[in-house]
Amino acid sequence: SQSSEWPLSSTEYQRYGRQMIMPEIGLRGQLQLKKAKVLIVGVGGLGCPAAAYLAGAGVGTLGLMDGDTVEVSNLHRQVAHATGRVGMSKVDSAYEYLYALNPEVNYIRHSFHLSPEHAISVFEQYDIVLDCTDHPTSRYLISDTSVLTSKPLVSASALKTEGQLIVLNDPPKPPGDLFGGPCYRCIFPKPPPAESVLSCGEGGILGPVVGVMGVLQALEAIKVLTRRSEAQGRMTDAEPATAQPVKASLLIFSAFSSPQFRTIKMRSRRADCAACSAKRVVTADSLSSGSLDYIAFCGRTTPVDVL
Amino acid sequence: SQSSEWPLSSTEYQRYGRQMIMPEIGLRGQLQLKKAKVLIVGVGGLGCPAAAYLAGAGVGTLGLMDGDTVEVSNLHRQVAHATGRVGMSKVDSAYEYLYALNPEVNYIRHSFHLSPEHAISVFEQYDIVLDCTDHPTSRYLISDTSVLTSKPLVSASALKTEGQLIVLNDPPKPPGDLFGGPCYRCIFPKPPPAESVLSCGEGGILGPVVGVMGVLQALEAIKVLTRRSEAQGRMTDAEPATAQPVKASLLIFSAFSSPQFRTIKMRSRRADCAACSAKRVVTADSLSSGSLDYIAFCGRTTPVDVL
Amino acid sequence: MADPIPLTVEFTGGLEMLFSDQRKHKISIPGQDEDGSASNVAYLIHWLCDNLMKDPRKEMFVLDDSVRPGVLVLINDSDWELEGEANYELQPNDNVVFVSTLHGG
Amino acid sequence: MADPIPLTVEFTGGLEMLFSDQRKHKISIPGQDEDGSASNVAYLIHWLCDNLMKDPRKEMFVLDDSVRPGVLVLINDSDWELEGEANYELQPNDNVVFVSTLHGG
Ligand SMILES: [Zn+2]
Ligand SMILES: [Zn+2]
Repeated sequence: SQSSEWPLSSTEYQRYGRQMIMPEIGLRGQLQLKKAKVLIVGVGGLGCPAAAYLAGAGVGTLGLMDGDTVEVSNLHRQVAHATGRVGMSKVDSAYEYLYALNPEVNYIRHSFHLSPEHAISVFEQYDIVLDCTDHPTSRYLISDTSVLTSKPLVSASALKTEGQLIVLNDPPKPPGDLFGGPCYRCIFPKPPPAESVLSCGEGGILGPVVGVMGVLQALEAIKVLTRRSEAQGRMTDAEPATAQPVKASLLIFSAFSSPQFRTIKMRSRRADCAACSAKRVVTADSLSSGSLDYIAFCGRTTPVDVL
Repeated sequence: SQSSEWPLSSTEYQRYGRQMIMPEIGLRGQLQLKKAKVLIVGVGGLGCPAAAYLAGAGVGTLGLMDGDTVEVSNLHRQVAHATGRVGMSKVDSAYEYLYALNPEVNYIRHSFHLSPEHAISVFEQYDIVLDCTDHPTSRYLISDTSVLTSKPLVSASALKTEGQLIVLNDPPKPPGDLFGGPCYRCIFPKPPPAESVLSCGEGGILGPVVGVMGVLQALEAIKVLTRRSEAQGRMTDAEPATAQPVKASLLIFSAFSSPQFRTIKMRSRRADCAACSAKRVVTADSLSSGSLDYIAFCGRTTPVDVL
Repeated sequence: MADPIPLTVEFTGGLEMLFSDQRKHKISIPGQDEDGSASNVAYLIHWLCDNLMKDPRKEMFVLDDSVRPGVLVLINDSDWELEGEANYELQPNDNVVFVSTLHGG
Repeated sequence: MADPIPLTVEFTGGLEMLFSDQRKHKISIPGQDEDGSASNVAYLIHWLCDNLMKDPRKEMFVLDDSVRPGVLVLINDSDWELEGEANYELQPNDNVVFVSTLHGG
């Protein structure tokens, strides 16, 4: 439906007009979004709203990865699914919703759980990754793969009445370059003891809490994809573009506290990080050969396919 | 599908289990939600996500009010609608989505714009109101009606890259009682000059920005509906229950600033408020007789049915 | 003469458009107004109009000698109505935010 | 003897369960440790275990003399790694937040 003279079709001008009239997006930003390939790992409480707003905004390609099927206990918070789709794969269920919202997007369905063996080959097809999963094992695997494939990573999590969000590996400089953004291992060099990890199934989760974090992931992804140059700051419009190592910024949310939101200044890349430093031990070979045992590393006891 | 021995059906235990295992909700809170009647005025960028998470959480009755039809330019942010429902009333379109998400909720469709003549009779059917509209005229009308019908009001707004949220008239004490929460007129006694008011159509709006505010409205509504007693604070779990006039708290969001969120301490009820003080001039009669001209008051020039 | 008072002022909700499209400004204002009184928020608003605002549409910011209806003034994250409104005497390093209320949805 | 140091400590991300289910605590700790050194964050962590933590599961909070992996320590809204980590010397009215990272989604 595109004419050769206009960079967008008239339907696209109509559909995206309300965001294109803002200087932060404009035609420039809309074309950046259209060109962008975004991978969402986990189509649950975070992935559903993140996918909805990224599809709405008109990213060109949206990859959805999840090996689970829809359960009725998901529906209080996983708002891209539906009661009539209980039992269907989450990826197919979300695709039905997303295609109805915006058929202009190219959706790619990965109806399986991420594993070290194929993580790199999947991530290579995308420009940016959203970690919408729910276990430390997958968080380390996704971060390591993002570093190895040079993709910025928007990572969020939520439990009970609280949420956390951080943009990692942004800009995605090569390992050893201290001007790249820190990775998950820079912030958390050691995994938490298995007994300290609660899932949403065990700890419970309030729907709008995880919903807010997922929507904010979509926002941060849009900001990364549409910013004018790599040197500009991520979370602020006021930071001067100096040649300082990039620090990350952690947003923490607590529904029943006041204030509800806090922004925390975090560190830059760690000079001895196992994944993103010159001294790294995580390599494409060690990762895809399975020699890094993410499960044992995180002390996990339940089966691998729960990733 | 309810047995006489259990307060919830087994489907409901399954569907809401992940939120019921949290002490903040529990069986007590779930029954409060089931009993609750929530009115959402405006099924656009704020109302869509607010409705999704309130339906997901299992409020008993969800009223949807809007007189508009779905347009393709809505779909980048109004994620309860769909491309195939362009031209349908927004209320009917959202109903299709919400019913598929959770058929256990009783949905009430008000497919018309709020007007002073019928506002009171509609609000009287509900326990709490969400202002998801997009013009100061409706914001004053909704606040006045909330005060007159003693309903807490969760009010949000968004434009371009920014959003604002405030819980008003909570607790909803009678006019003149300074221990009730402030109303919209306490915070904004005078309407803004018409030329200073931008709509989303004119100013533009980023989808996740309005999305975040809508999800947070659902959260605040759930907090109001499930709190243990009226004396407890709204936005915090740490405030002592003292006999102080209740102050409101304004959340402001700015997508490209750092920090993105700020919580602002606002005033308590205004002793000379036109709506909620002992000196009030807004009464049920003056409101429903049309003697308060909300349009002229807000200097509006476009037709009334845009409300 | 009182020392100048360093302040951070911020404009949001669209008001930044009136101030060179810049949200955050670090400024320093005189410690006293023309009458020798300690500088308060009323004086700051005048000062901003005269010194920082490049946009000619003053009526988008001020009306009848104060901020126009629909603009909130926040002093160190509190509504100025809790701090004495226009009479609040500014302290060094105060953070003053001017927010235009939004109405979109 | 140095004066006691008043502090606000907060626990979130589930850690509040270990501290009487209360997120925010106003405390006052000795100005010096047993060796006469100025009280730092390492000392605060010990002090919290001994004086504020009622839950017997110390291993949910500390491991090898520091906080366990997966707990962030935030000093006045900065990661403690920017402030000198455990060696940061506490100042009166500092805000120290202990956050357990979340993994749900
Ligand atoms: Zn690293
Ligand atoms: Zn009032």
